[in-house]
Amino acid sequence: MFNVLIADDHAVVRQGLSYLINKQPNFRVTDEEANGTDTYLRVEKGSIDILVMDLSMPPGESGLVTTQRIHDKFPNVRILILSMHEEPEYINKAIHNGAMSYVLKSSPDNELIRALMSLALKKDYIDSNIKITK
Amino acid sequence: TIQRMDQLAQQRRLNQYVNRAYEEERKRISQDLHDSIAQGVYSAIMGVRRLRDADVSEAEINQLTQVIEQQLDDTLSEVKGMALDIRPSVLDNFGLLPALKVLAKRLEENSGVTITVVGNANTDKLSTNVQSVLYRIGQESINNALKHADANEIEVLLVTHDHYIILEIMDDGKGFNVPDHQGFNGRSLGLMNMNERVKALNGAFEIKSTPGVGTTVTAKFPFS
Amino acid sequence: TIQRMDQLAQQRRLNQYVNRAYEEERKRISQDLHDSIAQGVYSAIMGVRRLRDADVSEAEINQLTQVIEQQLDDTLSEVKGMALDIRPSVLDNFGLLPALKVLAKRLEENSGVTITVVGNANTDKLSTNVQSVLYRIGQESINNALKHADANEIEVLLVTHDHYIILEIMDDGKGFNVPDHQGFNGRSLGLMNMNERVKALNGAFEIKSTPGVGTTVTAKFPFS
Ligand SMILES: Nc1ncnc2c1ncn2[C@@H]1O[C@H](COP(=O)(O)OP(=O)(O)OP(=O)(O)O)[C@@H](O)[C@H]1O
Ligand SMILES: Nc1ncnc2c1ncn2[C@@H]1O[C@H](COP(=O)(O)OP(=O)(O)OP(=O)(O)O)[C@@H](O)[C@H]1O
Ligand SMILES: [K+]
Ligand SMILES: [Mg+2]
Ligand SMILES: [Mg+2]
Ligand SMILES: [Mg+2]
Repeated sequence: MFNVLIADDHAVVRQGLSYLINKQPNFRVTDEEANGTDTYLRVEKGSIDILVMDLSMPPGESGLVTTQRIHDKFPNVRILILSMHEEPEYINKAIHNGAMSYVLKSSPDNELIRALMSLALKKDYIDSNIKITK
Repeated sequence: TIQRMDQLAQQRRLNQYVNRAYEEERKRISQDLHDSIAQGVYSAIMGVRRLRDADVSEAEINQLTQVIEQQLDDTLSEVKGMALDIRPSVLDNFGLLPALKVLAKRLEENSGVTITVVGNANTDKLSTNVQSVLYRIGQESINNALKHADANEIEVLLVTHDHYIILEIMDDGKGFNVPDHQGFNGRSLGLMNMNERVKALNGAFEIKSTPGVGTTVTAKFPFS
Repeated sequence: TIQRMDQLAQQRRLNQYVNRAYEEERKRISQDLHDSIAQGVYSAIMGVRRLRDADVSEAEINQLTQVIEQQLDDTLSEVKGMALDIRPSVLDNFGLLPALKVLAKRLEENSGVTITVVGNANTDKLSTNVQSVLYRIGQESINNALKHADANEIEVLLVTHDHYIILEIMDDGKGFNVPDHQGFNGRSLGLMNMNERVKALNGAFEIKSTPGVGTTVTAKFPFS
């Protein structure tokens, strides 16, 4: 069983994600957070295998920063960025900062599910709807 | 000539500040769209996808649709609120007086300060430009009173006379020393930009303020 | 002195037009929110309400949820597109060059005209103001080329030198007689406002155009 932490500033988004992820065999949502600082603190407490995180959680730090902080300190936590941003800059930066996967919120659910499966196997996954241009 | 040079420099700085303030407004609008409206729509999409799950019972569908509807209602209010803040459609469709009333009601609800709008004004004869400027003066002045005056009451008056229309915004707050703030201090541009916009359309603009008594902002336009 | 008076009058008129253009932009944004985004959300709400009807069959639910999801997907794209048009978040988070690339890609897709962005520029040292102005110059110039030039190709160049940064937008279109359009003609203000915004920040702005050959717009800023 993989323990999943969800980080998104919108409660309804967190609920929806929890439902979807809990429905998958082998994945269990153990906690939800709404900003970067709390997400870091929760990861620090331990037991998280996979972090599913939004990039914009105002008013706090950008998810890009949180990604880097968590990856530097806890490299075993597999980070999946789930974002509305499809510009290559966000994707490249997220990966550069240590995310293993990047999925668009505008994609169908099966992209998130494929990403989770890949992460379970410690494999990278980039949303298939992202056109890699550079 | 020296005064002219000052004026030219001042106009240039004003232009710069208007452009800068507008970039900030754009940034705020763009962020609200991306981080709030889009997220609201996204969570509704997730909810709707869940409805299609084979193993959702009828009772669950009922409950879930209620949650989705609530989510969409919230997003709808937010979209409408944004549109209103940016530029109320009432202004373009029904004119200045109704637009000021909508604005006052909204700001009253948010602030708790009593804001009354009184007027007999028929603004049909006013150009869109003049109406826009008067609306922004109302908006800026009410916001100034809420922000700086610590007022109990704000009164907005829009009255048509034979040859001109007059807008007055009065508060009973702490007042301020107008000459100190009339020049362009390089930070705030609310009052200064109002003054310029009124003059550019052949209107007159005045602020009277008495410390301890309150502030009255007046804008007057001739009917052309 | 006469020249100064002209300049002052011209500057005042420009300020007036800038304010007016912003009101028009606000009106457009507000209308889009109201007429398009809000309507999209509203029709999704209607759809969700119908789902709660007792006598909707499972097959109908399935079909209806698909319609609602499509509706919401469209609204989501529209919200994202609006945010991008108003001010791309890439500009604030990653700087000018990536923002110009995103812009070019988007306009290329919509117009079919090839738009290339080339640059080595590190814009970290530029102020937000300068980046905003350069972005708007890029946007205005590309749009001008698309609107007026009938060009086959547009090239955007952003290059850093030791002491300054230079942005160039070149098209191979039909060109125009620059002096005819450089003054403020009272209608369009794209070029004129660009010129003012650049000068206000100590930059230099230039347009060169040869009928039949094309147009190059150049903006240059010293590193402070
Ligand atoms: N109704 C008022 N009561 C008391 N003080 C006021 C009032 N209106 C304006 N002031 C004073 O005049 C100053 C200048 O007002 P102005 O609207 O130009 O700028 P601002 O409100 O400070 O900033 P901005 O409008 O740019 O957000 C204010 O900072 C405040 O000190
Ligand atoms: N790249 C270009 N190729 C050919 N003509 C151009 C080009 N750029 C500008 N022009 C000419 O210069 C005029 C002024 O341009 P400007 O951007 O100031 O105004 P506009 O594009 O007509 O209106 P606005 O930008 O306010 O929507 C245009 O109307 C057009 O005739
Ligand atoms: K599970
Ligand atoms: Mg978010
Ligand atoms: Mg103010
Ligand atoms: Mg133009």
